[in-house]
Amino acid sequence: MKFASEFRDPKAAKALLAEIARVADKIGATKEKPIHIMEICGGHTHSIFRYGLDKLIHEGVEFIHGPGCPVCVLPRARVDECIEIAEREGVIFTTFGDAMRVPGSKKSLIQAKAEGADIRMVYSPLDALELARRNPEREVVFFGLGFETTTPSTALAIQQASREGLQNFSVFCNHITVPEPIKALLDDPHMCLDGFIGPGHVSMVIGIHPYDFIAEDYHKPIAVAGFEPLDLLQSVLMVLNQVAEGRAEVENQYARVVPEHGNPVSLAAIADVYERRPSFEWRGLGEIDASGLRIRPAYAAFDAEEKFGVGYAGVRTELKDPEGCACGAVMTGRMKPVDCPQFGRGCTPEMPLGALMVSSEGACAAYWQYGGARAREAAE
Amino acid sequence: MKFASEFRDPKAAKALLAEIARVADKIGATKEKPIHIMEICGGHTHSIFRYGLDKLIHEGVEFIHGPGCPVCVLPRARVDECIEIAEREGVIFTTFGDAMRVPGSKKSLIQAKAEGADIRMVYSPLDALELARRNPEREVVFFGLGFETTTPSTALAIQQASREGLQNFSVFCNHITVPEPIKALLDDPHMCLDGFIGPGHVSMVIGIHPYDFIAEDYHKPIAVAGFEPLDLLQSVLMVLNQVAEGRAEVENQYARVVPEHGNPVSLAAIADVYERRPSFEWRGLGEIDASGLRIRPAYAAFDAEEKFGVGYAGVRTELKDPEGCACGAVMTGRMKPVDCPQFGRGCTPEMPLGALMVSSEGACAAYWQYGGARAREAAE
Amino acid sequence: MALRDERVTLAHGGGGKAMRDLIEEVFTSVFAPPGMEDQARLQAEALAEPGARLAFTTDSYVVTPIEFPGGDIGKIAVCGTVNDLAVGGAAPLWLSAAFIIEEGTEIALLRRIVATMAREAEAAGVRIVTGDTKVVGRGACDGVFVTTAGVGVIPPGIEMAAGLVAPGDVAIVNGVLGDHGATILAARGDLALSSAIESDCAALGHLMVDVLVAAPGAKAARDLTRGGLASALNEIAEAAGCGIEIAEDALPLRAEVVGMCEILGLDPLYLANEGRLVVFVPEDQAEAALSAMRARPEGEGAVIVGRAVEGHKQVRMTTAFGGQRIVDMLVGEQLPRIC
Amino acid sequence: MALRDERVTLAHGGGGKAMRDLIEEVFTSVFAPPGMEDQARLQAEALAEPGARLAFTTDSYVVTPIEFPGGDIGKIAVCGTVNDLAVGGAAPLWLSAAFIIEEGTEIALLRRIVATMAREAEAAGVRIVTGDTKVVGRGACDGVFVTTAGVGVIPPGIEMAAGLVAPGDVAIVNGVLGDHGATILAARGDLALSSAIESDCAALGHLMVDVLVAAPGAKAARDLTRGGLASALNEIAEAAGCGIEIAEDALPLRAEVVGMCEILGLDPLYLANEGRLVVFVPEDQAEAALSAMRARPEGEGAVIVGRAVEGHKQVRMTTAFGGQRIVDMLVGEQLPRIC
Amino acid sequence: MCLGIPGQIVAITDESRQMAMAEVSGVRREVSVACVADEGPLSGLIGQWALIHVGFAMSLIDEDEAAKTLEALHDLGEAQEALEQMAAGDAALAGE
Amino acid sequence: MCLGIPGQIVAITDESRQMAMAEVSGVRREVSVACVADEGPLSGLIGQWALIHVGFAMSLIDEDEAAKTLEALHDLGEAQEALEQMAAGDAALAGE
Ligand code: SF4
Ligand code: SF4
Ligand SMILES: [Mg+2]
Ligand SMILES: [Mg+2]
Ligand SMILES: [Mg+2]
Ligand SMILES: [Mg+2]
Ligand SMILES: [Mg+2]
Ligand SMILES: [Mg+2]
Ligand SMILES: [Mg+2]
Ligand SMILES: [Mg+2]
Ligand SMILES: [Mg+2]
Ligand SMILES: [Mg+2]
Repeated sequence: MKFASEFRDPKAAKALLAEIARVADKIGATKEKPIHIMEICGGHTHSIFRYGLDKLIHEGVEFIHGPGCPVCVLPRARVDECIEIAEREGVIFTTFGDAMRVPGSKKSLIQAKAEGADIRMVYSPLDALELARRNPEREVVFFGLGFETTTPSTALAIQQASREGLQNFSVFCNHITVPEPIKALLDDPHMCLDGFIGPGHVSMVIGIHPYDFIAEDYHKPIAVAGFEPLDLLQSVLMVLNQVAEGRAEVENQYARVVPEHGNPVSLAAIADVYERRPSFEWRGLGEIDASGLRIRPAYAAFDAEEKFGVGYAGVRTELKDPEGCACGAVMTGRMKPVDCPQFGRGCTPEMPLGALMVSSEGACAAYWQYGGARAREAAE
Repeated sequence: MKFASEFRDPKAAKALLAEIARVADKIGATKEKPIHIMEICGGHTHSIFRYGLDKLIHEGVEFIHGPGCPVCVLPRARVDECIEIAEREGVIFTTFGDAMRVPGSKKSLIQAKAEGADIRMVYSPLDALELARRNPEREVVFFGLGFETTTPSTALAIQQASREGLQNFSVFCNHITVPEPIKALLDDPHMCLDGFIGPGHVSMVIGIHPYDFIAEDYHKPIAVAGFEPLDLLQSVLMVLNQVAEGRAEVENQYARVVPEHGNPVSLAAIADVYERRPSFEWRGLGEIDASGLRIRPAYAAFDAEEKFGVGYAGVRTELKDPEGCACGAVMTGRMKPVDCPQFGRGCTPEMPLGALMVSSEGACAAYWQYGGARAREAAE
Repeated sequence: MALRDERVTLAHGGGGKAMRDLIEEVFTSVFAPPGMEDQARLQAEALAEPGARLAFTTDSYVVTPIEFPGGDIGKIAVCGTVNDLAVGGAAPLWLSAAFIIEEGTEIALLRRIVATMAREAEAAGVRIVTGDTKVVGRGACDGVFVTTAGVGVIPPGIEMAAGLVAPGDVAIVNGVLGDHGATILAARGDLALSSAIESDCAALGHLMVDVLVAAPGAKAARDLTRGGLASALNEIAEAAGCGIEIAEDALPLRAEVVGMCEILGLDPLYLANEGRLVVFVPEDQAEAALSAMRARPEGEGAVIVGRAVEGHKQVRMTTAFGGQRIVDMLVGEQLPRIC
Repeated sequence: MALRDERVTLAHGGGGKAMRDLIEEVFTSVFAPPGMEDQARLQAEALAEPGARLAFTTDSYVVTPIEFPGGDIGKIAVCGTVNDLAVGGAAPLWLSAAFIIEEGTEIALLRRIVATMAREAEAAGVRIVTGDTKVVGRGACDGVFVTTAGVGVIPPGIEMAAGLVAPGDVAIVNGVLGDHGATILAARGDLALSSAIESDCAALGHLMVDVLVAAPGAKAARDLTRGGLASALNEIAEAAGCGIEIAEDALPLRAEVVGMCEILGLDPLYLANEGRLVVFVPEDQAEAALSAMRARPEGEGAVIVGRAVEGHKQVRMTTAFGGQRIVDMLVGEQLPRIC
Repeated sequence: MCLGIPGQIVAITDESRQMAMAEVSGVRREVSVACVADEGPLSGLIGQWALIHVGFAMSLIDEDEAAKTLEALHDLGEAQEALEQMAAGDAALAGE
Repeated sequence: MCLGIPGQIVAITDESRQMAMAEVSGVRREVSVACVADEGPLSGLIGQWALIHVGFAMSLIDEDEAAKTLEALHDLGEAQEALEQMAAGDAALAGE
């Protein structure tokens, strides 16, 4: 695969790993006192495990898995609201596969589907739009979920629906943004991060300047990275070099895809369709100011919150995170999944307690799938 | 079964058969020159074969199977219209099982169902009404089919729907009447009938006087009969006795069920809901004046012809009876099923050409099912 | 991992842990001896006997409703296939059971079905040795379909075939006819009929063994499933090339079944049974066969209904009334009629 | 009576003449030798051999779409069950085939499915000896479901079991992985993906015979259906109580399959196959097994993918990149994901 | 045509809609009694037999008329039997 | 998060809706090119590589930047290899 396999070359990896080791040693990072680098994006978490980078890398470098999985940070109340909409008479509820198994307070979408709700997985909001065209007598709701990478696609779908005058298409908007939770993390007094791997695909939309505050205000290095293993290793090296050299900058490892100022069409579509909510609730992190988007009144006809009177447009019920769930601590890097008291006991992929165990992007699921679970079993 | 099994007593049958033989001999009926008695009603045809009465009875008595099967006399065009309605978006088409296999010009209802039309068999128009109540978003059409016995039930269903203000219930009315085709038969110059067995269940609704013209104008005897074998044999005896005594009267063998003047509630419901069509087409018999009913304008909201613009309310296509089909001749008693050139060749119950082969009431189907087919094979 | 879901979801069909849990907890652990394997490896002495033949049969079961008075789909899935083996003269040994399950099906329902199957298999002396589960999306099947296949052994010397029936042979059925068909008609609910009739569903393997001991000259047997007695007799008459005459008087029919048939315009001769068979035996073994049947609960109501005859090749019935009519094969299913 | 209907109606399931015509014309007359009977009576010398065991297995096939590039439901219904027998070391002999058919199904489609089955059975050297058809109402099933059961014979001395796999044994697969799963994903249409991938569906009975001749010490084999290679290896590791290590480099994967997985966020290790198996053989017989496989078209792409190891009890994969990861069982089906 | 069957009214199920439960040989079905309802309360129908057609009680069965018909048939049967016995006696006497 | 994959635009399928066919390793899917469309006709996109996410081409891939990154990685690899060879040589010389 062009622009992918080239970035998996083991020879270059060896060199990168050696160089990382050299710099890590230089800055005195050890297993006992590692340097903590947070990969913000769940896709990076996935790549790290998929290629075994955590095992290959110098033991003084520790990856902290950030909150960058939109499914993992989805509060149970929002899943309940999805199900409430999906179970309405006449609704076809469409969603990316990722959200299917996330537990709400009573059931997941896959269980609601089994009980009779018409819930369909789609690959693209465009497919939901097409379903709406083909089923004029049904209301097709798309579950808009994701960070800035995905936000333009639902915005464009809404614009298209508006142009076509579709009456039966709406989006249940749960889009969220990356910079705000990072800021929240950095403001956390328990924070122990030394640098960041920046989310490559979010950045191709928003560019690299939204991270300036990380370097400027918090003096932490960040490298925006691609998703192939060499991309990740190179970014780690960039961060380490910044640390070694006492710099704190926003660097762009992924320049082949990420333009400095992002994608203007996408940004315009987002600005046209969405506005910021005053605050938005994140699972494990609580309410974060200005971290969520809602559909502007001009597009209210396509806003499922308005159409169905649910979500922030409806009566919101407070739902505590489940007892004993350490998702918040894991997501903020204060705890490793295997150290959660529920990991592998009350919380497994078959019966996830927290969201991090559900999505394959979730740090706990990744630990489990890639062996953390058995490591724990073996240890006991 | 009370009021049924008592009328199947073989001992009494023996006596009746002996008496019939005595009277038949007296009036000189022989195998070569039999006396022709038409049982008007398909239900009687069914009983005759079910109990083997045609084999048991004196060979000078020949049963002629009349046009009293509403399915058999249904023109192909009407089946096509049923299918046209049934295939409309949103329609639930309900029918008695009898009509399912009757061939239209292209397909039958059972085939239309296989192709996707929502066609359901019901036992009663009340069940169709209940379906309409339970499926307010669908249009439930009931195929109103049958003679005077069945007509009151659809009339009462329409009155009930009207009382309830149901918006999604309508009847595709194909109700027909018994006296008019009898008159048509009697007017046929080829007619060779010596007497009639009158339809017992039609008569419980209309009483026995509508047959007065048979006796008074055409001087033919008639006995209104029940459906048990003793009922039939007794009626034959009554007809033979009339012949022997030179009488032509309307007698009532089935007095336990048939009131002289019929059922007033039923008659009132019919009069309220229906009016006579100027004429109606019968398969094999052509158009017969005043032989069909339509829904009165006052109940137009429940008239599927009006709602869908089909049938006599729409563009009617002329459809000839299929080539080589002798249904008309069989139904008027001019031909025996086995003498139809198509019987068992182009026309079998698997692939019926004519309607008489479809319904188990149909004379040809009855001949086939009760052995006529094999008799023919054996003969060849 | 205990199954905590109340309903089957698509995850239970995905080939992963959810599926394994479902299969182990709901299916294999219940069938005794445990271990419905993906592939069973089996040995039976009877099969190794010279001249013994293996009998192999299958049926899919799609009954609606899945549970009905007197049984459920699991019961007919075991009994039906056992009976297909038994009427061929085979001793039933092993069954396979493949389940197609609609998303959303209650797991408690599956447990009940499996419990029935385990119980019926044990009673019938067969083992359910291999199986499969598939989960399909909502609307892609009607609750649960079960397909069983059966393997049995036909001992040397046993030869049952419709073609062997000859004039003079006596036709015996093991009990009242049409109870299953009438039960299902009522249980579906769309005709809004109710009655106390229960399905006749029963495994007839032991009964057939007893019949073959009592009447070693038995020619052929047929279970009276779809199409009922009328269809089975027509098949036999055709294969045997002779006529069959039955007497309406002799037909064992429950009053309720007759009543339901009268209401709907159906003929009980064509109603389906799931625990009834007809067996043709030489006249001089008829009494022995009858006694053997009547000695078992599933043959309590056994009676002679007719015999094979010369002179024609039809199935004919002498009516209670003294007339005679031909009992032909139907084209399709009997439909309720009003006229 | 020639079948004139273009589509299956409920009459074809009613137990009467319409059903008989459908069965005779569309099914039994096509399976060679003709005569798919309600109950088959069979004899095989191999079964009578002392020490021989009978193998018995079943699967229901519910694939959507019913016809797809490289095959149809009939092909996988024959191949899948043949393969389940073959991987147990059995020589497949006989199949049963039970069809659940939705009202409205085109009869031409049934004919094509049956033709495929007859062809595949002949090629695989098995006979379809018994069968069943059921017709269900529109919406009560999804077109056509086929359930096959298979009977085979395990010759004396052959013992294949996952529990026998021991450290040092080599794992061989017979060709590229995931083609079937990727084909079905694309063929369903709802993801709007297109590619030239075709299902790998193939019967592997002959191949297994050759492997067992070339590598008589073969320990265990598994066909790689639902859950793919990853699930099969996990099952084997669990049964064997040892670890399995595979190399990502060694995995035979078509570029298109990798591409589709990248688009949808899937792992090809979990994709279903219908003509692929993994066999574990002692190291010194690995080359012989490989050559035997490669000599057959369905084993052309055979390669060693890994081996059983001591020291852990997991399935681990050395990534092309030099790292290592654990390949666990999934919970349910893999779902396409965007993040 | 017009399959009809005698059933007994065993209960009133919905007075306002004139619905009742009819029983035929132990099989029950709800039917309309609109056509056979008199002025009085519907409960007067309980125990009566009616001819049932497509879910409607169409006509109450006149038990006297039924008895009359049966009696006539019975008499005919007896007469016939006597006749036959006489014929048989004659034949026996005649040594046939 | 945000699974994205490089695909090549191989055809324009709907100019007005800005839809094109993208290909990833022989697998095709229709995608929106709204985000990567310039002023000119869409046909200018044919042959170009883009990052595909949920059915949208989100960003054109800058082939020069890709080459630059690869070159740097390659150089690092070469250097490392040279280093290792030297180390191996040293070790051999040292008789380890
Ligand atoms: S193991 Fe479960 S509860 Fe604990 S942090 Fe992970 S997802 Fe949350
Ligand atoms: S055999 Fe067929 S064509 Fe001839 S009269 Fe009868 S129904 Fe009509
Ligand atoms: Mg069978
Ligand atoms: Mg069977
Ligand atoms: Mg059978
Ligand atoms: Mg299986
Ligand atoms: Mg259903
Ligand atoms: Mg299997
Ligand atoms: Mg298998
Ligand atoms: Mg299998
Ligand atoms: Mg069968
Ligand atoms: Mg369907």
